[in-house]
Amino acid sequence: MSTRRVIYMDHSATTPVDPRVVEAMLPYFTERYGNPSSVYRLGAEARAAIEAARQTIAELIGARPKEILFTSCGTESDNLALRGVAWASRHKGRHIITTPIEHHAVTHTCEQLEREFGFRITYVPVDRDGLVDPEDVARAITDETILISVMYANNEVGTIEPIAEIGQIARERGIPFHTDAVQAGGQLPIDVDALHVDLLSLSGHKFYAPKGVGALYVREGTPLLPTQTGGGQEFHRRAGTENVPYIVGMAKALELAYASLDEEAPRLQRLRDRLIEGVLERIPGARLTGHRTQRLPGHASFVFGGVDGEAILMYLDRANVAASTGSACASSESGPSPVLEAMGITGRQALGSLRLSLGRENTEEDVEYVLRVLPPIIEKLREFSPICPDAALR
Amino acid sequence: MSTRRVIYMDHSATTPVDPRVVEAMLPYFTERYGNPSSVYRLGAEARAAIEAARQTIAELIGARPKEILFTSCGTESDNLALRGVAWASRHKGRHIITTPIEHHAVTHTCEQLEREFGFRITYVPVDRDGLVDPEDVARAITDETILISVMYANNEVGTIEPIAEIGQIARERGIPFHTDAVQAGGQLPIDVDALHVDLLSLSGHKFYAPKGVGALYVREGTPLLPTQTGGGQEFHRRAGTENVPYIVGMAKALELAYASLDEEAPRLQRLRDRLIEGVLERIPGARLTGHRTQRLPGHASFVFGGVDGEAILMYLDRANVAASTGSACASSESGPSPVLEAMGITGRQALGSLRLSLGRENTEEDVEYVLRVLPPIIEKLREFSPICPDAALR
Amino acid sequence: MYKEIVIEHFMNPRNVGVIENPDGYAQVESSVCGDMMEIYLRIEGDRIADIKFRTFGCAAAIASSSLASEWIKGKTIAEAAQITDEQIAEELGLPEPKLHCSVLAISALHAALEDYFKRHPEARPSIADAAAQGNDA
Amino acid sequence: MYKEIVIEHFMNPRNVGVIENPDGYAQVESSVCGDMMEIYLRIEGDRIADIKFRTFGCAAAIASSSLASEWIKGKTIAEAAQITDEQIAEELGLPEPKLHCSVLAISALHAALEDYFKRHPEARPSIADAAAQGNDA
Ligand SMILES: Cc1ncc(COP(=O)(O)O)c(C=O)c1O
Ligand SMILES: Cc1ncc(COP(=O)(O)O)c(C=O)c1O
Repeated sequence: MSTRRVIYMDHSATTPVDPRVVEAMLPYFTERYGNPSSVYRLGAEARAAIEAARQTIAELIGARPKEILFTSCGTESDNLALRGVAWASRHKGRHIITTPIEHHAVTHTCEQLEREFGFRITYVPVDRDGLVDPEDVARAITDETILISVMYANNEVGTIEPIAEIGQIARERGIPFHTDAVQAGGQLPIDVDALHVDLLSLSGHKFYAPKGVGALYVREGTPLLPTQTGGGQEFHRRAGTENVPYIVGMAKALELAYASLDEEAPRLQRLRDRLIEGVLERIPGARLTGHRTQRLPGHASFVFGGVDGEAILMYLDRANVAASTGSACASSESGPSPVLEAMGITGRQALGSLRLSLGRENTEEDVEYVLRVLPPIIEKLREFSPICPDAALR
Repeated sequence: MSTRRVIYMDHSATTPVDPRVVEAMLPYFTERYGNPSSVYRLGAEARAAIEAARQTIAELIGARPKEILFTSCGTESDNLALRGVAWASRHKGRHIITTPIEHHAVTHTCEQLEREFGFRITYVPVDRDGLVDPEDVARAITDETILISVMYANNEVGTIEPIAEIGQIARERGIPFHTDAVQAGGQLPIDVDALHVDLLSLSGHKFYAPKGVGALYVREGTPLLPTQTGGGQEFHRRAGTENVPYIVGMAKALELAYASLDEEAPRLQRLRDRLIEGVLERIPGARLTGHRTQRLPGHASFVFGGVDGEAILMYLDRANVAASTGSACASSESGPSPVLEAMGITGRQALGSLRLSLGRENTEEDVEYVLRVLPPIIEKLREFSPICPDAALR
Repeated sequence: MYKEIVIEHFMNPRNVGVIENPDGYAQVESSVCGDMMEIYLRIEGDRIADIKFRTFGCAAAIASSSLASEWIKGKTIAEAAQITDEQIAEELGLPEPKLHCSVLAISALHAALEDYFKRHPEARPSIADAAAQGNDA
Repeated sequence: MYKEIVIEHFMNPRNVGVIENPDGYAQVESSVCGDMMEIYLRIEGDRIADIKFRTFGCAAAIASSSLASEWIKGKTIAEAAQITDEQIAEELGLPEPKLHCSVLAISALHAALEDYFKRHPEARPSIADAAAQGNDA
């Protein structure tokens, strides 16, 4: 790789692990390596580390330790929430309400439940800004509804959903409510009671912990059939020898994230706003996707007429800027983004999307650098393009 | 903890991470932290690391890279094998054949399939040594049989099963055959073709990689419905952002294990045999569990009359020896071990089991030390016990 | 998993052994996990002059037996009968899955007292006595 | 994901642009991913004297267009018609999910030639010619 520092603006895809988190994890590889299920001291030590991590995370999101399950990623958390509740409640009903802008971990799981197991899924619409109307959720509820799942903040366009209002409606109707808070974790305050959620997914690698660890909050009394069975770990709800280092690391990372939130969120927001302004100003036909203000503090996303998103990324990469188009996890699927389509941005227009998601290491200079290199890239790509930018914009 | 070195003899429960494995993983936390799905160079670098790891593991077990799926642990590998095949084949039949001595990751998954989803499970018996008779498997097959699952080596008693013979039978009848090789991985040679297996589970933390990473070999053409859905990772068969550091670490660890197998296996075997001889000689009424020779190279397991396994462990812990009674993962369940019961060791007798599983750091001195401290512990505990050792032994 | 007090009682259990020709004796088993306990009582007047036990079980079971025996020894029958498994479990700080171990020790005591009462019906405390004791405590 | 040759063509694509009053023209779209390509041909005698293209698409699509244009320029119509998407994909080392990008470039060429043949039916190579060409290669 080039020796020039990469300007990493893809924190919604993943984050570097914080060195303090690495530090916290290291002893658990070679010294405190006991199996938490073992009765001797090496085991008890590992068990204690896990329970301390559970306590930390519970406190940070206003939950009780028994309500926190550790998983192997955000995808598993989403899968366990959906499949776990669906299976536990399938004799009560087979109707699930969600939105068309969820992460694939939710939508593809819903699709499997529909195709293979006879569930019926209602996708409530979103508006141009990607916002769900709680009233639409209320109207979609039937006697068969056993679960509502609406994400806290969207990964592609950054929009923050009215979770508390939707949660209130779910609560009144007695329907379990899941929110995918993978993008919100460490970036937005989370209080499971204030949000009225019954299940909430987190993923460590979005807040400077490693890839491969997640958590699922499950409110006491929520029906859930385990989807990974075996040993009695995680209160018999998620079998498998615990990933002690990562669990310790995730708690440490979430603690650090929330400890600095009061300074970091406004800082990112300033950078983000500068980035949004600059892009809209300097690039003709650029359009912001997602809500202008009700969005993740470090998240800026756009569509540009006449150019393809991946082509932009490759040019940015050559300029040492790491960014993304739509969801990184979706990059193995081609075609326009279903999230943008749901917001009314269709066809070729939706193919020209760019997401710049800021994080801890990013500075004002980084933003200015991107604002310098991006406009000529778009211009050059438009020269290659048979699509008149103006036409593409309408 | 005490400053005296712990003599760790619980390698079947988990192993310390090899420092060379830590070394291999470290760059992927803070430097090469890209999301493997990202198109820019940081992402491509992570992708390349995963594919190299896949190649390494595939070669070590005689598979093709496309047939290796990375998972979050041995439990997930077992669950994916069972549930994935069961769901994919449920319209063909709902009969599964397994044994009563499988790990809970297999048995509890079978139980859920039976209780919740209408599958029928046949448990073929084992003999006093814990051995499955392939003929019994052949006899249990019906037209409805969609999967056979028999472990390669048992975690509690160390017995190695005749996998190749069972695989041959499964192959002839066209039934997918899964083996849980979590205990065998890195300890016994694995060749998926010679073993005639279609699915094979591995878990990193049994061979000096971290807890929280596993692999599942799936022979091309084996029906498998994904049980974790979302992004397109792992050939659309196991969604979730990849745990790049651990995947790199697991490949490194398995490579190291097989590179040293030719010296390490006989060394462990010598230590094990000395341990077995010594225990049987010095402790009246001690009995070896599992097969005398057809067992894991570092695995020694016993039952002692009149004493409780956990009590032995606690005394050993005070003497700085870490050992286990039955499966560590089962320690949250009480009552006699179903594995020992299946081998005809029942009731209170089965409660007095001890497993000493040797590994890389263990020396002859360690073995001699254990042979010195164990007999007086058993003697002391028998003094506390209302059960006459002799009676307990019959 | 275990507090130091459990380890201490477990490593050095008090009153382990048997009493020849005991005044009260019982052997009980836990239906939960197969643990087993034997209690021997020597009773002088209304007092438990001596107690011995033997336990087959885990650290929690042995520590519960040991602590119970310590508490029981020297107490009057009426006082001893008031000791509860909750008190034992609390004193030892037993984790939830091990609560049944303290139950075992108290059941064994009750069974051994019952054995004594069978041979000495006059010693059985009346319900009124027991209630009075309860109010005293 | 991409080989250096893809990046090179993508960063510096050859023959980008338009030809006023082209002899052959086509615009084609990929049904797989929405990519779009436009080809302009200037034909002199039986030779493709000049070619220009514009592509909306990913790095693979733009690189495929560029490489194809390089290969086509100066070739006879019959020679150019022999170029296959597999050859383009192989030269660029495209990963599987990007194979359709090379198909797009070749489809666009064929469509532009078809456009030319419509106006110049005499130029259309007979099946016999094509077969002869095939045997030559
Ligand atoms: C909103 C959202 N949900 C779920 C996931 C999946 O989490 P993980 O990558 O840990 O599997 C992601 C990240 O890719 C995400 O952005
Ligand atoms: C035979 C066997 N299978 C499966 C497992 C589960 O693997 P893991 O601990 O990685 O979940 C274990 C270990 O506990 C095991 O010994």
